Amino acid sequence: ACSTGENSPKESKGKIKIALSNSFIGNGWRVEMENVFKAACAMPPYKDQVDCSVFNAGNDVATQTRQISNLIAQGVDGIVINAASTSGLNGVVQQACDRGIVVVSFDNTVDAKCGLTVNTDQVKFGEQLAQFVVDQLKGQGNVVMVTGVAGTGADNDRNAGAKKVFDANPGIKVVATYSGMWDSATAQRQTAAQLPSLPKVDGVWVSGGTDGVIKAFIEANRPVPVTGGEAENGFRKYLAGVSTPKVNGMSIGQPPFLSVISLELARAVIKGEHPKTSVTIPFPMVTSETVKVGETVFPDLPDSFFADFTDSGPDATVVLCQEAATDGTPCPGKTLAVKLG
Amino acid sequence: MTDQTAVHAEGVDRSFGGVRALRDASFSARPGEIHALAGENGAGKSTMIKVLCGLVRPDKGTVRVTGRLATAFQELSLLPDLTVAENLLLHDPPRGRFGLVARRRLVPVAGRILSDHGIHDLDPAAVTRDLSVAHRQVVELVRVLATRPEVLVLDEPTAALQEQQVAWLAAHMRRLREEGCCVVFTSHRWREIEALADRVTVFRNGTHVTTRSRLTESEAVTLMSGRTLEATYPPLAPPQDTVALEARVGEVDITVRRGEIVGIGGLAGQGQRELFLRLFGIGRQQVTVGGVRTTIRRPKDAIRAGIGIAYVPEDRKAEGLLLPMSVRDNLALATLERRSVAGFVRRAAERAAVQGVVDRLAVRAASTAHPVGTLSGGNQQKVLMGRWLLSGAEVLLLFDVTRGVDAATKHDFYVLVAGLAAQGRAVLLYSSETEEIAHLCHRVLVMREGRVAATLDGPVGDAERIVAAAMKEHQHV
Amino acid sequence: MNLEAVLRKAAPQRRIWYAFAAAATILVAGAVIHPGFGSWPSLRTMLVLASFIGFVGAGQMLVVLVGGIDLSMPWVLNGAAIVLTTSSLGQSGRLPLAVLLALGTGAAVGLCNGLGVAWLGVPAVVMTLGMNGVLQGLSLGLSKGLTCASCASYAPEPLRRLVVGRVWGVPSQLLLWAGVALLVTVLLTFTTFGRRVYAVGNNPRAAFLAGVGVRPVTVALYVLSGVFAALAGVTLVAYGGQPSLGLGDPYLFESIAAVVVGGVSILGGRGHYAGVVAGSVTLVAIVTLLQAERVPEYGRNVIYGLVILAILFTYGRERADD
Amino acid sequence: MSELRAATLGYAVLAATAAAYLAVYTTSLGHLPTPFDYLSLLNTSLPLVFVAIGQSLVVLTGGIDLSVGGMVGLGVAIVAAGSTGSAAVTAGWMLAAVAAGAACGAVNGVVVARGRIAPILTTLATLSVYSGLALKVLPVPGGEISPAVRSVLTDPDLPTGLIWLGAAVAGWLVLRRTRFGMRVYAVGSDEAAARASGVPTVRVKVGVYSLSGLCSGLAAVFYVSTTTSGDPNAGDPFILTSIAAVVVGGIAFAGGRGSALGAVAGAFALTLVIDVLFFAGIDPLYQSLFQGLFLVVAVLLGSLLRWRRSGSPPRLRRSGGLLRLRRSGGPLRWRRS
Ligand SMILES: Nc1ncnc2c1ncn2[C@@H]1O[C@H](COP(=O)(O)OP(=O)(O)OP(=O)(O)O)[C@@H](O)[C@H]1O
Ligand SMILES: Nc1ncnc2c1ncn2[C@@H]1O[C@H](COP(=O)(O)OP(=O)(O)OP(=O)(O)O)[C@@H](O)[C@H]1O
Ligand SMILES: [Mg+2]
Ligand SMILES: [Mg+2]
Repeated sequence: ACSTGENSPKESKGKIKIALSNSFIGNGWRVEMENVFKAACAMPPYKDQVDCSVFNAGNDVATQTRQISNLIAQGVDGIVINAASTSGLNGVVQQACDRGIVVVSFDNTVDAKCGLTVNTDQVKFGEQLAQFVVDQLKGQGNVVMVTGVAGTGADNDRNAGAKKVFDANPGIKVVATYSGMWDSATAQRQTAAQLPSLPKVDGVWVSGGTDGVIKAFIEANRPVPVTGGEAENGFRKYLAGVSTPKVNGMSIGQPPFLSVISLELARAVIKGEHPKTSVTIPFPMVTSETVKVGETVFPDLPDSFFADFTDSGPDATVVLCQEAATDGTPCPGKTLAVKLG
Repeated sequence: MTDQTAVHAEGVDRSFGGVRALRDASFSARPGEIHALAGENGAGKSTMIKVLCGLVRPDKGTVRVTGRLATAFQELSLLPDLTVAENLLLHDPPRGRFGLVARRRLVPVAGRILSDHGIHDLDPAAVTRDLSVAHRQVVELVRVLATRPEVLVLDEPTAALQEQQVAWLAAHMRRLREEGCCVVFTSHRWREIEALADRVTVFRNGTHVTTRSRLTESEAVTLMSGRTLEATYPPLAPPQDTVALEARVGEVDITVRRGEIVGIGGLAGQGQRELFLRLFGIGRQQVTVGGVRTTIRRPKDAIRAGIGIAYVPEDRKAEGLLLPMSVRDNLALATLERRSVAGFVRRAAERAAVQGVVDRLAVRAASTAHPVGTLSGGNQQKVLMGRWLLSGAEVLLLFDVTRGVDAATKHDFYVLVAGLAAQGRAVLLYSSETEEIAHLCHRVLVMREGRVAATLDGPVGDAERIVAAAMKEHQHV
Repeated sequence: MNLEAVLRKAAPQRRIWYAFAAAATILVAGAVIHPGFGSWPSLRTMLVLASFIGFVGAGQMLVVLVGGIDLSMPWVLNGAAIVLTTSSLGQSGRLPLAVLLALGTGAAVGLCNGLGVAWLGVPAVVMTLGMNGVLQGLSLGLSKGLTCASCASYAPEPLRRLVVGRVWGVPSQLLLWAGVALLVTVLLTFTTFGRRVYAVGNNPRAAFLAGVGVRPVTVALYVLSGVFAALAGVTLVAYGGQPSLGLGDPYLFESIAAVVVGGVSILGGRGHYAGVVAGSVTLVAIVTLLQAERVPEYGRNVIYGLVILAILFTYGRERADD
Repeated sequence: MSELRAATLGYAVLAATAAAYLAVYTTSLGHLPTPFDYLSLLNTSLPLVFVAIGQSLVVLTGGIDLSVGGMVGLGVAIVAAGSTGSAAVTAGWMLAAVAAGAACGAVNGVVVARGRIAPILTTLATLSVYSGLALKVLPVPGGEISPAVRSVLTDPDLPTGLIWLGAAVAGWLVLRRTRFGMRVYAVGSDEAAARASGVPTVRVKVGVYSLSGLCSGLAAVFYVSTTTSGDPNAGDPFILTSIAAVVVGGIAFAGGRGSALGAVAGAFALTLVIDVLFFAGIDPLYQSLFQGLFLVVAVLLGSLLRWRRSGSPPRLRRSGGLLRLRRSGGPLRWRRS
């Protein structure tokens, strides 16, 4: 299960060993996150400093626990984790820390105190999208909330953030709240089912599966409202007008390159170049105005693809190329520079 | 006499859906007697017994049992996946430390129980599923005997037993009688009833006919069937010379000519069923059907082989009919593609064909669309026969087809079978009622332990000869 | 088994009516509770969503009729969806080929399932569960987790029109569903094959002794099950435009639920597709209503389960010794 | 049928996977597994072991329990939501979780036995109900248990887990040696015959499902103990893995044949497979493919074993069944599976 082939001890002279333990590969985001990780590992400086490996667990805590235990057995120096359960891995992560292994978790992070985390502020995610919708509607209108997978931390935080903003604006009326399971197909089906019995909808707030929600509006021959949503390429195609109709909205993503930043943090901490502190990064965010074809939206990539695989702009945390995200191949002749904020 | 009865049932009614198994039936037996319950198949014996031991709740009537009661049912109630020992000791297994079941002692204890009851040729560690029917029956009997009952009820205990096992059972029944227990049993073998029973109760169509201490067989038969058997058998036409079926199954050579009815005699469980199933393609088998030599691997092959083979099983509910499906579906099942175009059933043709058979066999059904399960036993059996009449099979394997069929329908059957033979069909017939074989067959092969023990030219006429042949060098009861 | 049971079994038609009654009850209740729920647009969309369950339900029912079960649906569905887009590359010209490939994939998996169950005697639960894993592995691996170049392509336009388009105001997807319903019903009620299916389902032993090829029939049913799962995948990808990983996940339990809510006996031998149609609608209606009423996730699960239990109690009971 | 014989398949598969594990482990790391490996293997397997034991009891009666997922989830939620730093409180809530599991199981049992609703349907419905309750009790992952409890149940550095594994196995062996244990097999072997020979089938079934629930409760306890906190969705993976463990353990879906010890072995085998794939360096994307194959192959292996025992290939055994089972008609067992 190791993309860069080797995880045998003799090979890695002087190289530090860092493994990515990903809870499951069940959606496009995870695939991209892994690809950029692999790409980064194949690019300097990591190419000659780090010896990477990648593992997936079937979204099942037991499996991921086994893998992390095995990584401990392998004597890796650092473990980068996207967890199957924010709480489920505390036990084994503690064991890793006890053995002096640097553990960095991101996206779906691990609670264990001893571990470092790299993440975006999920509550803020909810707030920003909600605030955008509110501003566009001038504080007046009917809003629909499409939530994610219940029983997960991220879903809770995002919803909490959004609720705070919407409640603060008396003019905004949340006319429906239902779960899209962070899956475009499901989001589309649920939205389609709900729309007919809904009044005029002026804005939608989507925790995931945004393109599905928009498709549902189009099918129902309803005007697509102001949309605050995730960073699905499909959604951004609408923002950019690549897909019709052009949609007015804001797209914030949980960036896949969190894995790369975690890699960098792990490396830096092991090398002693960075204090043992967690990192929170700003979201790469685009609106219908700022979205750029070829940079933050990709017509020739799947809708389910997450278009925020790279940060953009002058003070970008990290800049990656398309093939890194799609094939996990290194960006030609480029040394990777990661800002740990 | 009812002052001191061990079991007493009065005015019991019980019906299963349409079938009235018992109507105002009464029965009583005393301590210290062996009491036979006689009656045709379907007379209601088993139902009465189930009522007596409370397994079946009567719709109406009273039941009283005094003393510890143990019953061996007709359908074996052994558990196939458990060992003999586990079956014997299911209810009070040997206890070891902390009152836990001492599994290691199961086998020895069971072994002792078996030998206490005079059984030595049976491995208590064997898985019941793998035992012969006779041995399973023995285990079942030992299980009830071991409970030291005051009232012992046995439903057709000997049906599957070999002669020396029958003797063994008889001894135990007598011992219990001496000990003052009440022993009730049912049987279709008059010899046993005569030899064992102090009193006989006769049932017919679910009602009590009589209870007597003296009763000759012919009287009994008259009472059971409501008429004398002899008269009910039709005359047989002479068979033709052309051979219809020829096969060697294990150690048995079978040759049946057109128009010939060959009876397979012998006690139950002597390999007759295996013989029939092999001829019908369960397992690989070489057969010559209507001069065509073929290997049949599955029933489909047998049905298609040469002039066609048909098998009517005794257990129609498990192996013959699709109870919830309509009479029509059941009749048509084996010959669907004959009345179909491009896989579509030609309903009109089917209805016509089915109606033809229904009329010919006088199947009594409200409509051919009714589930066959709602028909009476006799009519269910007719439907099963009808299926093969539709298939036009020329070789008929009839395995105990008159089980649970009332006397009148039985008679229709005899006529039908004789008629089919007269039209040149070849019939291989097994029946648990030796009388049928004695009167209905041109030739009788008597089987014992999977081999042909004797061949009698028929119609044999008197069943005693067959029985005698069936148990040569076995001592009589 | 005794005659009461026989009689109870004898009236599958009655169970169909129960199933429709259940669906009607939910719909009416919804229309009363939630304004707009009963409107034609709302019903129309619910029917379209039900049709997807209807397709997997058709496959599931066929195997359940012979006492089997197909747990490989989720990834057969998903795999077929991926095959469709990747092989069609969004070009109408390649559509026929692509559809054939997708359905063929389903058929192939069904064949494996059938052979494993009927000939190797592997319990259906295990065989289909295993195949589900196999297919998941292949789908993920071969499509590089859906990041492959061709994975970007959409379902060809004609197909999408077929699913989301309208004919005289009726979504053509519904016409497709009607077609499937007709097909399955005809297959089961008017053909010799159908007769054999019910025979095997009611009593394989007796069917076998009446010359029915128990095993061929079983295999054929699993193949059909695979094809219908694939069909669901094809239409779903047309509906959403592109496949996503986990597209099929919701459809395992829903297919089983639809079958039993539709009055099909899980022990086999009894049931008609009409019931499954009603069952699919019932399920969609329940979920839609609960979502519309903003019942929190936990409440949705609890109520969903209880409703199904209630339905089972009214007409899903088996004889204890069946 | 002796325990050893009943569990042959499970042991065989476990032995095979263990061998494979040692092979790939040593080749990739150059040394044999360390105590740490065995210990973490043991601790991570414990929850599945318990669920598998419960599941095998149900399957032995010819049923199936899909609701284990919900019951484990609910148990985990209860413990995690209730626990505070104090060991006593945690222990208390753990007992509550086990009790809740047993109660849920009892409900399943009553619905199946009294309500005469097929087990797979009953538990499919209750699965949804119990999972919902879990979400209600613990809306988001979290909670924390006192380290004291952890060091008693699944100490990461001491093999305390062995004690509980031993207890579980002992528990089964005891159960097997009670009259109830024998009756479980009786009911699974032929329910009608069992009833006729005086086995209280309803009570046996209710008992079996309750025990399954109880085991799920225990599994929840050990889950929380190994992970030190809770997740309402924790139960979901156990539905299919427990069935897989039972199957790999060589328990017949028809019921009446097999041993929970086989399922225990199966549970460990399934956990080991993960490690094998890990050290064999299988591309993560293809993992489920191998797990699927593993399941099917293991079962085929099982039918081969039974074939060698019964002396005839499965196909003939089928038709052989026609010859064998004289009066016992009724629906064929394999229709259930
Ligand atoms: N469980 C049942 N369901 C339906 N019909 C039944 C059932 N049990 C008995 N019957 C019917 O009731 C009638 C009497 O059956 P019963 O078994 O008591 O007869 P019997 O005298 O025992 O026959 P045999 O001598 O063959 O054992 C028969 O017509 C039988 O078909
Ligand atoms: N050779 C065969 N080819 C095709 N189908 C068969 C064959 N033999 C049996 N069958 C079908 O499979 C069914 C199962 O066979 P069998 O009677 O052995 O059931 P069983 O005894 O419950 O099986 P088991 O021996 O596993 O318990 C048979 O009733 C018959 O319908
Ligand atoms: Mg009887
Ligand atoms: Mg069997």
